[in-house]
Amino acid sequence: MQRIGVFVCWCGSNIAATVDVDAVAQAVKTEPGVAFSTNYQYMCSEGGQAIIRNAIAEHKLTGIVVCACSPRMHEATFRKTAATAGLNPYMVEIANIREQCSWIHKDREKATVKAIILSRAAVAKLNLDSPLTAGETPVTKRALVIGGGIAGIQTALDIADAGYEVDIVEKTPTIGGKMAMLDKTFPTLDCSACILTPKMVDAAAHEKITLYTYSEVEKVSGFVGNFTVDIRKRARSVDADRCTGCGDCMEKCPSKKSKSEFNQGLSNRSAIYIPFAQAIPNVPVIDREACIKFQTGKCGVCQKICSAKAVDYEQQDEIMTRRYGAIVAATGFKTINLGRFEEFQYAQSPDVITSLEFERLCNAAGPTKGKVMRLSNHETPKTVVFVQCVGSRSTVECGKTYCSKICCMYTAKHAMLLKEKYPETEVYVFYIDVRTPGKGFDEFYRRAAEEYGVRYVKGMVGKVAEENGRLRVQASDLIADKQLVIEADMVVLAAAIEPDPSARNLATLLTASMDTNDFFTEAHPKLRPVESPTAGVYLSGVCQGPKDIPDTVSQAGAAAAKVIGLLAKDKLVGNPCVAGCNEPLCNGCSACELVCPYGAITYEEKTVMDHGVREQRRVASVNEALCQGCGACTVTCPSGAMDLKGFTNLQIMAEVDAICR
Amino acid sequence: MRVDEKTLAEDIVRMSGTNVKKCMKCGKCSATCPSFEDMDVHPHSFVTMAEEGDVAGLLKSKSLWKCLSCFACVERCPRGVEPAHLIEAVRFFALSPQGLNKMKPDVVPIFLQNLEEKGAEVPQQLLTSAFRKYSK
Amino acid sequence: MEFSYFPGCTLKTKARDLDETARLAAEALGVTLRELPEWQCCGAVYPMSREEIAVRLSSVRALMAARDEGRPLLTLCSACHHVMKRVNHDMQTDEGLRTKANNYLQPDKPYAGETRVVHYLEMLRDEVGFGEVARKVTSPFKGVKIAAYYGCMLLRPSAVMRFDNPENPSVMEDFISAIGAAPVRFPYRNECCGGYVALDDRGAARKASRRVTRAAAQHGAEALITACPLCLYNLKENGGGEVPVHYFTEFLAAALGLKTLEGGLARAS
Amino acid sequence: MPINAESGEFKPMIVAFCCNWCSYAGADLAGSSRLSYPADVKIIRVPCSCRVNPLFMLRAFQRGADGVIMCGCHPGDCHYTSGNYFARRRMALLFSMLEYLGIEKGRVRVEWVSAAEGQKFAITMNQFAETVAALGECKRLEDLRCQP
Repeated sequence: MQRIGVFVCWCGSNIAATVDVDAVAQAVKTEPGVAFSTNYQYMCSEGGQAIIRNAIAEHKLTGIVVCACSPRMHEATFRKTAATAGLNPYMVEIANIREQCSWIHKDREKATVKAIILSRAAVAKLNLDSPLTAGETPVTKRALVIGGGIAGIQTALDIADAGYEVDIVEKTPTIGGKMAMLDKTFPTLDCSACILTPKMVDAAAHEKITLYTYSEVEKVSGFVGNFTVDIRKRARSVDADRCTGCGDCMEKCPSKKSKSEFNQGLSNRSAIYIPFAQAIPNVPVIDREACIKFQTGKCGVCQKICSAKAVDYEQQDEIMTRRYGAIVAATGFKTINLGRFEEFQYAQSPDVITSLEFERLCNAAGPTKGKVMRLSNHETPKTVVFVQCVGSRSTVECGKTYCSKICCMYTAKHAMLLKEKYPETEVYVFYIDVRTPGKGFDEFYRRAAEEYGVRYVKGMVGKVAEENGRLRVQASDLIADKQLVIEADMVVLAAAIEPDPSARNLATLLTASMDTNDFFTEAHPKLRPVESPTAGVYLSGVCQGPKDIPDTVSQAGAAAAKVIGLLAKDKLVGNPCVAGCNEPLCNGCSACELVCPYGAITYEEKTVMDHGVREQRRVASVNEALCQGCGACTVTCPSGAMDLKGFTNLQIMAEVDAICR
Repeated sequence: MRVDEKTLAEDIVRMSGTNVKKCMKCGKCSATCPSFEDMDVHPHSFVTMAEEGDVAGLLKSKSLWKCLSCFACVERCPRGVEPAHLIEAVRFFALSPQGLNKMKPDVVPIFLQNLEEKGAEVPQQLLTSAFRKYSK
Repeated sequence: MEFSYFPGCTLKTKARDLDETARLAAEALGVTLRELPEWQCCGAVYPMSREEIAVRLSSVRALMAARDEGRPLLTLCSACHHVMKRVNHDMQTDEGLRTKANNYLQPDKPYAGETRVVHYLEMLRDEVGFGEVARKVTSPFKGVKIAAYYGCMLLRPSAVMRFDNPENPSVMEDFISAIGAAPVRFPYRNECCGGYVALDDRGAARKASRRVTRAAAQHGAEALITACPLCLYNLKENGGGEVPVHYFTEFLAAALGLKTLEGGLARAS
Repeated sequence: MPINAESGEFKPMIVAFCCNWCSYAGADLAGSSRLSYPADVKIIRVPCSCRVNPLFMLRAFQRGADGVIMCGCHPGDCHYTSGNYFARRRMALLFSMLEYLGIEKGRVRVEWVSAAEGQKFAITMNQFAETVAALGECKRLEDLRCQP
């Protein structure tokens, strides 16, 4: 039997003016378990807390009910008070007689009756309370960042600068991601490589950062603070320690017909290759699909000419197991497949290109050395049409319902760069809406229209047709209510962006949730935007939703701050109000495992005593470090084995009973 | 013409099975329409007018008879609005009252005569579709 | 391989070539076409407004007859194919229409879109296979540049027709390759020829069809093939004679050595 | 349930389950904004609407409640991402069963109230109390096992 103390607060006149506090204190005296009750002007004040502490000692109380303001206000205060008096802090219940009683009622009699009922419910609940202790788990002080684009690099640098070890796992042979492919960046038009490559070098040189390129995450187990991850380091076929990066092998490689991924397929590369000159690490990799040695067994030129003896055809994939305290997903994006948007003739005409391809054409280090040319005849285009929203904001099967966010701005940039290089070019931009919410963004777009003479037309392009070697672009001008026909030399499509396909598998490995578009979901869309609902998993960059570079870098830093906050702790103190399984009742059905949004429930084979019989059974087990205490499992459980500490079935029923008495 | 334009507009939209509210005014329907130049009311305006209940404007528009039912607007609309279906529904209402037929039965032989004098092999399909559309 | 066959009205009159060559070729390819014992015109135009029920009924009858014969329903004319596939889709998905149609027809067994509607080209691609077609070709059209004109009705709306990629189709080009010729891809192969208004608005029909024939000629086509009698009529009549127009089945029958191509090919050589 | 002896006025007994993150906070906001609603409404705090077991509602009706309402975060805003979706489905089933048992639809309700919607909370409670009052006393579900 509990010995309960009830403390009714006046809150000055806030409560006492409407509720007869003395009557409340008197009324609850007769409730089961109540050993003491009193009232006081301000329970939260030092004086009030002293009354509580003294009463706990004097009356040997096992729990306290404070009838006062909302628990959202002072529950934590009174828990501390109880703890200082030697009580378990979870042996405290609050009856909210201010916000939910005195403040909303005028009739003193009615309010007093209601306050008594609310207090009685709190007492009923407390009678079933048991001391709770929050679990503690140690933290592995090392972070894993998955994805080596600007998002991953920035997150890793920020974590490393705070003094923690970070590993970056990147699936391609180099870090740098999409930003490395860009020419200039909006709205300042500074060169992308000039601002990115120093960061890549920093990341590679940082003593706290380890890079695993050409590698993928294969298995994840554990939970916040204690993840164990298997990383597959794919065989490069080149010994990175020996390679000097001289590039002789690439030059001599006879297989030179593979499409360069880095140049969006606009140029060819050899089978042994470094994606681009500033790649990090500056170590080639052999594309075994394209390599003559691997396909036919005859060749071996690269091995013969390598003076460092670095080429190793026998190299095998390597699986490494590492432990981490936190994991950051930074898997980035790709542009959508345009196979179903052939009204723009993308697959049929070489002069119809995507914006990312245009980016490579513009880039001085690109396949045309920065010369913008028609790929059909290598001439400089005289008329260029940019089409916005290709696949974005579309509810049909092949499109994406969301706005890709970056296209309006990069198109303004492309139009300007083009006008800068070739002032005589006629440039059209067909748009549905021009969206420029960002610092200096609208000014940037207006500059394209006003100073560079880019022709912005509100309307969509309906059909592109190749005619007499040029592109006949049929489009709407909605403001003039006209159908325009433009003889263009080049059409640039702002293809929608979508999450990198590798994200789907990663989400499964991490038990992190995704939305219908395969973007990672955040723990809270407003208040916890860089955390995944899975504790210890954080989100950086476009894998969470479309973002430009400034947004990505901010979010990368925010994710790093969250990781640092976690790694700075020696121990994680959990929420003690977590689910628990009453093993003899569990029938092993897995229903709870399926509803748990945090992957906190697993099943284990255990020896269970059931009515004196010892049995081997499959029963649910809750990982208290992962459980957030929502209670979804408790209601789903058909046998009533799952219950939630602090909000048990019996406690809530007792409250119902006390209210409906 | 019916008095209650609002009800009629709703009937037209319902019959067409389209959701005009999904239109985001991108104009791709008008951009893709092969008959744009011959139309007075263009496909995107058709959608807006139906949304606003401008039935009179729809019923008397020339565009009604210029639409080739090629479904290019239906196929390419990024929002699945189906302007061609809307036009067809308006046609239905334009034809249903007696005496408003686009084409009178007695003009058809003249059309045919004109064509056949030149030795044209007019397929049945053309006649059927013409009658199906232009007379009720 | 057996199919119930719905020729449609035009194939019995003005488009006899299409019907005849298609039947000859099918037989040579081991495909049996069983013409439905009784069929009515499909209506030629799909009734887009949802409440028109009567004009859907003749199509439902044909579809139902094929179901009762236990065979897929094969069509050839683009218009028939379009109407059949869409009405069938309505019967599968629109409960209101399904109920009304069944109430009206009072069949022994209500119809709910069970029949599979197959176009002759789909049959060549999916059932016979173009590899098999190529093997059976005896007089290939070596080096002949042929452009395919798809038109509107086979492809759109793609969500219902599921015929081919609506913007970049390939079934007819694959057919052209199978008979040994060189396919010419041109951008207007899936744009409208204006056939629909050819009777009363010749100006519009001419404009639309010229755009098609001119583009085909510009891309070097020596012949244009189609599956649709209305497109054929219109492209011939209003296309300005830029390029000869044939049914694809005429080429098929000729390549299989069954019937020479009417008019032959006016080749420059 | 009790009928006021003096006025003869019927005072319904109403139990409200509120999730800690949105609706309970919304109720607090209604309080701090001094927006009144009938004292007949008594709130039970739960971590999430998905913690509300249909049995709790049945228990309330067994013990003489005249109306039971459950409030949670708006769809998509759940603190635990998906709890309110579970709750919504469960309640849909429960409510149809209650109707089957003869408990009027108006006696149960689900409402999404965010932490910012103090006003909505008050309006909802006023409306609900009015509806329940109009339906009168609820026939009591009895647990026969508890009969002597």
